[in-house]
Amino acid sequence: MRVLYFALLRERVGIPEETVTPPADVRTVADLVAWLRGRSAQHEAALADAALVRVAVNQDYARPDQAVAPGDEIAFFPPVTGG
Amino acid sequence: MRVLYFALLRERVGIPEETVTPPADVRTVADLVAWLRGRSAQHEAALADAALVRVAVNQDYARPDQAVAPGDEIAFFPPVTGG
Amino acid sequence: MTVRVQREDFDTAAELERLTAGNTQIGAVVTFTGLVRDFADTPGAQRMTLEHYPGMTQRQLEALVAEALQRWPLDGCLVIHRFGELAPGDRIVLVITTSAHRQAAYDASAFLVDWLKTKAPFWKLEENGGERRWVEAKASDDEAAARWRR
Amino acid sequence: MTVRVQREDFDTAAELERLTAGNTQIGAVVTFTGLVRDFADTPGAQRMTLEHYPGMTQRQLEALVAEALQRWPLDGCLVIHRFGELAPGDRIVLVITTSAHRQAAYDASAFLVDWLKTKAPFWKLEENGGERRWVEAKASDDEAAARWRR
Repeated sequence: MRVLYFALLRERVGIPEETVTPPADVRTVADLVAWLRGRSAQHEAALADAALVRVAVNQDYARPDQAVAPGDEIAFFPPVTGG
Repeated sequence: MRVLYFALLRERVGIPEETVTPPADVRTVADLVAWLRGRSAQHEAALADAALVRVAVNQDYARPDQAVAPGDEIAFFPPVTGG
Repeated sequence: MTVRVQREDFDTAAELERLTAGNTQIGAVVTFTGLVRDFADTPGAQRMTLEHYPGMTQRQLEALVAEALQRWPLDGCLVIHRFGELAPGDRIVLVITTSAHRQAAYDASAFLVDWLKTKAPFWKLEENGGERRWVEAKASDDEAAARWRR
Repeated sequence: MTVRVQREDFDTAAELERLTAGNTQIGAVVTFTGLVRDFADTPGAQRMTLEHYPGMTQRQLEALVAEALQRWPLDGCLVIHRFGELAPGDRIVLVITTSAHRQAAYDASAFLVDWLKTKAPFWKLEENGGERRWVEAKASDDEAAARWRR
């Protein structure tokens, strides 16, 4: 599973992306967030405030209950500010 | 008093403009229209249908009860179709 | 804050550049370009002549721009309207509004276009060989303009 | 029906020409140009970097264009969004919509701009010497987008 971080979240985690293999009971976006937050203080700082975290699964916006699978590309980023 | 005609109204009257000196009891736009309609069958054909006639006094839209004076520029034209 | 009524075509890019150069407060630029469509009222017509009332067109368009500037926080506003002979596909009108706020630029632009269609004294004559036809005003244009009344 | 996400500036006049050439059904062309404003969040900042999520920006913008085409009778639709380093006054986004009907062109344009501001994954970083600041999302942008929900 490829995990990407953008903007402020990338800076907080300290890396732009990582490949992770979460345990089998990580089935949803919410499960993955909880599991990633346990990986380091940096991950915790980046992902703790749900209001400031948007999630995309395979480049589409995803809700917490959406399923995640091993081949997925999961991205975490702050609310967008383009345009 | 200078009277201008545009577009279909100009074609119906047959002239683009004329200088007229209506009698003293022609005090408003409505008076002027009534007086002009009596000048010729062409004027009558051009001005008879009020729904198809717009009036401007000195280049501003005018209502029937608006006063007209000797030095004025009065224009008659159909509903506009620019843009 | 410019109004031009002219026979010649206009250069949209040059007008955009002029209206935005050196101003870094502008966040939004809305440009409306009106083109001559195939002539609905006279199918097959190849030529259209736009007659106007010279002094009054300028005056009415300036009044509309003044009202737009009063109603919305605009940094700049330009209206160019052509007259004379035009063919399908030709540019006929250009309205540019600039503002720090995009909704102001959009609303002022739509207001100007809706109102110039019902207030600016222009008349379209479509010609197809011997056939001539004055385009009729559309009730939908009056309705579009009416929504800006207050 | 084009979406481009690019580092380079764009040529508005050339894009307008491309979108309207040879089509005489188009009556209205609405062009939105977004410019970089003076940096409100970091006064005095001279530089801004627009980060993005490459594959997803393209995908999200294409989805928005597809929705606009479904909701309004458009003849053409173009969205160009830049990324990378930008300075105040620089062009950042271009949206062009063309239609036989001006209200469709206006509405589709505003819809696209409102939604791309809340959906397209771009993030603005303002820099002023040593100071760096990620621009915060605005609630007003969410509200602007929400009015198109149905």
